[in-house]
Amino acid sequence: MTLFVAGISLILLAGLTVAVFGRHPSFGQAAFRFLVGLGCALGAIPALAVLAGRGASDVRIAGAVPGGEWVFGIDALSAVFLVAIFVVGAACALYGVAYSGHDQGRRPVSGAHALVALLVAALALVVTARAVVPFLIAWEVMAVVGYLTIVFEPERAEVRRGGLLYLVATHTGTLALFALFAVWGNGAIDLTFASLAAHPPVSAAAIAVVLWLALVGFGVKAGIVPLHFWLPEAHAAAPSHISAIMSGLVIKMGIYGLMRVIVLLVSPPIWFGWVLLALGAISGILGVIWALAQHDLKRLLAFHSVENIGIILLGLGAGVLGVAYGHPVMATLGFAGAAFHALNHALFKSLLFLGAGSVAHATGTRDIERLGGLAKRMPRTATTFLIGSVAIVGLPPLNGFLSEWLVYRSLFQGGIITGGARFAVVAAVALALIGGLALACFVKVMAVVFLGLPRDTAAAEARESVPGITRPLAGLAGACIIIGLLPAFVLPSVFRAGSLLAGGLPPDMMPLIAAANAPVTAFVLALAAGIAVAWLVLRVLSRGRRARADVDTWACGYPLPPTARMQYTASSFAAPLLTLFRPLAGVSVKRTSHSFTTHVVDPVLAEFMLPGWRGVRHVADRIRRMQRGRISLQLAYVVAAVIVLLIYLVFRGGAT
Amino acid sequence: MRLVALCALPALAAAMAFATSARRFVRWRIGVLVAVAATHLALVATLWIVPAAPVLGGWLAADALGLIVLTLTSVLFFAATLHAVGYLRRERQRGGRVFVGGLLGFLCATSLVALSQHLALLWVGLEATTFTVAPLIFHRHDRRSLEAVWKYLLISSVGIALALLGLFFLATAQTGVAGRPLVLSDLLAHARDLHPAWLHAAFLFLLVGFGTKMGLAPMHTWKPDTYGEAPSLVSGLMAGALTSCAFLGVARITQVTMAARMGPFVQPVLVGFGLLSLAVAAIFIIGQGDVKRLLAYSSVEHMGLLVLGLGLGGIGAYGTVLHVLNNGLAKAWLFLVVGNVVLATGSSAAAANRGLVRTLPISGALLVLGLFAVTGSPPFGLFLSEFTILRAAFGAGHPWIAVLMLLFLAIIFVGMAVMILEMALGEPEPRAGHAPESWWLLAGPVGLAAAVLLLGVYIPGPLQHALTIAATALGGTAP
Amino acid sequence: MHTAPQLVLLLIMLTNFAVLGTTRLSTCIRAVALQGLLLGVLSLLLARQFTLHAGALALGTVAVKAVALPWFLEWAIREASVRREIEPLVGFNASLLLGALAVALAFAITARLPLPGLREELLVPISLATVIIGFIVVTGRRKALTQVVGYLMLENGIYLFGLTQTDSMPFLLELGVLLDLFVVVFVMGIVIFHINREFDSLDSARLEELTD
Amino acid sequence: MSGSALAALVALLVIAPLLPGVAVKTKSVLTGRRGAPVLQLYYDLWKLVGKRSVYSATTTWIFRAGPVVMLVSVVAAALFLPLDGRAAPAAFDGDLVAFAALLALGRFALVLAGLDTGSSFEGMGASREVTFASFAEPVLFLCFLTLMLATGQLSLSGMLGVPLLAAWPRAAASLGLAGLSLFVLLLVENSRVPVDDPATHLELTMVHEVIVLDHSGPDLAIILYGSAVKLAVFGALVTEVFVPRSGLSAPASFVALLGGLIITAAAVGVVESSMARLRLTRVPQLLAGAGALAFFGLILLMR
Repeated sequence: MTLFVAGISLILLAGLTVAVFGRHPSFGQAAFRFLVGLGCALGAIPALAVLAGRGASDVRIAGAVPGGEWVFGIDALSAVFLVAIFVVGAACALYGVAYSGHDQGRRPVSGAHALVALLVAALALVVTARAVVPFLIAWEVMAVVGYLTIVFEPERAEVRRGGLLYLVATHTGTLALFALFAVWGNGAIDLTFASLAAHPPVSAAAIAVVLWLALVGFGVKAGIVPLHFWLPEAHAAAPSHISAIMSGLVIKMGIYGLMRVIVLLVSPPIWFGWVLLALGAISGILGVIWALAQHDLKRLLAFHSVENIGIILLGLGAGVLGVAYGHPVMATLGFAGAAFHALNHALFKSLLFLGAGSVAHATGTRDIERLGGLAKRMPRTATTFLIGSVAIVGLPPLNGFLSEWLVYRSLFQGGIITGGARFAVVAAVALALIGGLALACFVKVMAVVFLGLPRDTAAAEARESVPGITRPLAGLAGACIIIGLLPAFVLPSVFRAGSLLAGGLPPDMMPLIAAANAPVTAFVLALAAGIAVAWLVLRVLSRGRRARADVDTWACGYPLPPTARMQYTASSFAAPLLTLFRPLAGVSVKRTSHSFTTHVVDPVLAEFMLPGWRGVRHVADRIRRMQRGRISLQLAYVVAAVIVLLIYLVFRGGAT
Repeated sequence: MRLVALCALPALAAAMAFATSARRFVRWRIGVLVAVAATHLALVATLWIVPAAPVLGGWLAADALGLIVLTLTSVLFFAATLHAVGYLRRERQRGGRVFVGGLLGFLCATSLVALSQHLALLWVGLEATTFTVAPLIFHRHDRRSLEAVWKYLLISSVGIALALLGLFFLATAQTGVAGRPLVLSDLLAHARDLHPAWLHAAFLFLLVGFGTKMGLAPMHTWKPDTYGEAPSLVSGLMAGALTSCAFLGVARITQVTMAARMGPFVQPVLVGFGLLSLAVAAIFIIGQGDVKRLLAYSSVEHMGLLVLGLGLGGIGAYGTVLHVLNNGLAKAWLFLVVGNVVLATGSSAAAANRGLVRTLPISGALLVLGLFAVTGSPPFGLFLSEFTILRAAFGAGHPWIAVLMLLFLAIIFVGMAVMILEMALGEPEPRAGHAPESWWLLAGPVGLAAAVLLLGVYIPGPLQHALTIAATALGGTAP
Repeated sequence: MHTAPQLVLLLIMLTNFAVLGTTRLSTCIRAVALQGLLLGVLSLLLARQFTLHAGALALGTVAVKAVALPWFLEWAIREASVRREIEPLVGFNASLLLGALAVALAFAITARLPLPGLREELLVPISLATVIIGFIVVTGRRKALTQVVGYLMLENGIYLFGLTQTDSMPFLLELGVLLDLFVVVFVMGIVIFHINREFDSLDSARLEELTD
Repeated sequence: MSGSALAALVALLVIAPLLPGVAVKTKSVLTGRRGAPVLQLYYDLWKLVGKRSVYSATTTWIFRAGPVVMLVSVVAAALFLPLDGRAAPAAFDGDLVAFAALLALGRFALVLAGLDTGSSFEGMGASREVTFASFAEPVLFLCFLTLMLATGQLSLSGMLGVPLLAAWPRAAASLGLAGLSLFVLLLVENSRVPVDDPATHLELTMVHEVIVLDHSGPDLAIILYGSAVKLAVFGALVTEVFVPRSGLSAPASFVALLGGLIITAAAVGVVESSMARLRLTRVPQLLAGAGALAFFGLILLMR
């Protein structure tokens, strides 16, 4: 744990130095890069140790505030998230230094770097806090610093609006968490997680209240469908490295929270499993449909975060059902799949967001309808974005496939055992649909942004980003490939986290589960080798005849070569799919005699949240008209109060 | 002896300030103000180290609750005086003779309230605060501040009259009971055999009377006008110190009723007032146009929380006493920051102050942090007290109260966030000059902000001890 | 209605209704002055034995409530050239009806609040009635001056109630009188003067600029 | 990786191009024409390998890598099927996910390669291919789930291998429905008649053919061979469901599989000659129908 504390203090020190040396950024940023890198490395060591099986001691600080002592510790669950936090955190911090370099003139950039460092430290503390008060403090610091990093360019109205939506959503979520820990802490001696676990709510009603509060409180942060409305707005507003941290790490804290509640609650009820499964399927399917409808690159990726959270919830739901119905193998597989997908999603989602940032940085726009043909001009960004896309769609050689495979296995495990959990198998069909739609979406993004002809001058003159930006991209892509090709190293530690969540596994189960993992390692390596060999063979075969590469694309004999305008655009590509999901997709089509425009809106935000808030405003305005400022009216209120109390005195007062 | 000095010193200084002529002694008068504030703070500090014995035959004593309110008042007054130095230097109106005199009178009155063990003495102290603050509110001498002071006086006087009637009821409840009339210690000793019906009536009238001074809904209507029109420095003092002293009055009578085992009668009333105040604050904060009026309604909200915590009992009492401290510090911090903003841009309307983060960087940052503090975000102290009150609500078996409370807190957060963030981050008007933020104006808010942040993370030993005693006195327990 | 104190109490009740019913500002002020006088007389009647303190208290009350304050209010009317009639927010007969209701409520409350050893059982209900009627006048009238009169009646009601405690709480009544002195003379008087200079009328309805 | 399994796989890869020929021959015979020789595809492949590839200027390395990845993924998918009736060359818990993911990988590579050329025809084909695929994948999983619940096995080699014979008497109805859905999937995945007309020349109506419009020479050969293998793989799937061969010896069961493949190809030919191409918007309804059948089968097993 001392290494962890050293790591955190180094990261905070990095934030401090870059803020202090604001005036001469060259030294400040260099020190920042070094300290953040070192801090993240040091912090990751104890996490990796715990994942490898060696335990880590707790750090206890005497509680000077009501609520018992402050405890920090790392167990298998925290370790998985810590690894994600430090890897992605370091990548985004370094990316941020290079990315906001060009903003140097317009606004003080050093403050933003310091906030990023503070955000990473707060994330690490959220995951290791083992008592309610430090957990909530770290949670809110993360939320507030998150807001401050989002409004990096406050002069733009949409940035302020996105930031405000984010802040309001997280704060209401935090209030739900206050209620959660207040209800749960009722019976406990003090507010450490250990005593909460020792005194769980007993009656079914109390458990239901706790779980629903957890779902709302953590659901808002994770972006589960009805509560996801802030996510696309905040991501579109934030600079790319902040969106990467937000999507990669901050929304994972919602998932971590749900997992921590499951660990503390030891035996969650059956209905909770079905609710998680249902929410996962809804979030997944709606998330990917809305993503298909988007034109803004960052909004598209944000909706994909909602989809992947849906997949993680499917894993969680399967795990909870396993525990509730008493199938430890199903439980461990489900929780391991959820934790592994959270880690993987942190990696490839931040890779995609950083890639999107590099594209936005080079072309100055996020609207994919005006991009195209960037693969030739930005080869490194294109390749890493392709790796990220293959990973997020869950295609074999990379890490996305492995975590989805674990979730599938957990659902299949539920299927073949007789008993209530059999119906969980239907969720596997939902997961398949999500996979199919995700493939459609990312083919669209890859093709429209990187392939074909540039649709606008901005895309035509784009140049590859500075190494400071592409190096983190390469690092994250490398991480995805390594985890994808060498699962043997990662699966045991992920199963350790899964078994912790499943309430400890009987000893003989672990080798059985691990045994099934060995062949998959072989399969993935074989596939990669197969592709490489085939590529070489084809290269050798066609070496003899030099291929002609200067001809125009075949346009069925039409004399003129196809121009950029003839290419499929993002909305035309997704149109067939969206017409099938017409009511859900949130695409409003405006047809006039001479124009045809589609406008994409987030249905939950547009039809529920904003009208709801306008309704509250309307009621408040009507009541406020009472305070017209006339003195006799105001005195009448005082008199009314006295009269009411007198009546209360007459009825309730008397002899008691 | 120190207790008498605490009250006498400011009174003396106030008299001197009034005596000297308006024009010539300006710099000397500000010096006296700061000196008195400093010595007052030092004296209070010694009270913490070496507790003082009751004096004047038990009429003045520093018990746990009184000491906490006294410390809060003294700290706020010191911060306000630092701010006043900068303020008076900019607002060179009529030499500030009335201003400084009023402030010192205010300090004397609030010290008297905090230390008095005799309820009538407490009533006189509160009455004195009304009159010392009236000229301060009227500082700008324009039509709007005239209307504000007129309404403040009329409603406060009606409230104080009701409190006097309540005192009479309390005295009648004590007829034929041993102990000196209206002295707190005797009341508590013989609480069980006080006449129940009269004690009920006394509690109700004292609650409405002191509630009017606190600004509980529905007696809160003077608050937005007064805080809106008075100089921010004065609004800060009123929102922080005056409301806490008024709450002290409510706390004293609650102590008596709790000692007389009248919980079932008293608590529903307190909870009712608390929830009503939260509701009124929530309704009036949405779509608010003026930042000072916004903070006034936030003060109504926190007064509601104080009374709600008291009404819930159990650890709620501890939460309430802690919240008195936190709320006082946070309110003063925000009002002083808004004072800087108004000094720089000349108007407290939200539309006029945009892009504060760039025109007044430190004040802008403090304003945004203040928003998070006042709405109860964790690193700050207010989270702890509100969280304790929430636990009390669930503990007392009233989940619906907690749900209502959270609902109102959420609406209030949205209302405040929309306005303050729009002010802090909006597009600044081209004409907004970059007035340099003088260190005098910033010392107060920065110090208070540090205190609120400290209280969120660490409560010093003696303070924790005092909080526990106060909570048990109010019929609750420490968490 | 045989004992003198009860007669005085009834007269006080009459003055209450007079204030409620009158349309002229000057009769209003004279009624309150009369009420102050009656209070002084009552405090003498109720004192068990004539002590220096009781005499001084009665004299002080009469001096302040019956003479000084009404003179000051008259001066304010002349100074601020205020129009003489009262513009009520709540109609005159409505006020009288409310006054009657107030008396009923006062008697209901006194029934619930038995006071042991009280010599004059009419004292408590009448004082509560005066307080509530004072409220009605304060909230029911438009002109600032009439609100001050209403406030004075409120004070007289509280002073009346104070008489029940003369033996155990000698100095408490002085507090009440002191309050009157402060509230009316120092503060409302000056403010009324300013209002008239700024708004050239004492109509408090004009003071409505501060709204949300 | 027993010897017989490897031999069966190689044999499958060899006779794969035969199946499209059989389908075309059946269709032309039924419609009164002589039709192209059954070995036509072999000749085409031989011709194409000899030619030189022509790449458009707008394409990147993705265009060249597309066909290779598609072929490798389809062959890897074939690894998971128990062709010799005993056990599949590769098998692990939940390898049906790998099977589906491999098909998806092949589709991903092919579609991206098509879109790389930047022509509207490839865009049209890609958009349709991806739309149908996102509906086909859930139906594929429904069929696999039916098999899994019927046999209680977690890997394809278990589901389609020895235990399937024992499962038939118990779950005949469900397995029948699953087989039918798999046949519909075969038609969709390999873009045969009801979904797409392989013999058409009108790009606006094409789905699969138009994606590979710009490929030439060896690349086109690899793609044609890959889609032939894919047809063989789906044919094998359908036959292994309907014809459980655990009783027969290794060579005998492979001969049975060959017979089944031929019959399936003929069935495709029959369907092609008897139906016209569906409107593009009706294809998802066809898939939904197939999905409903499979789901009904699954429910039968789950009660």
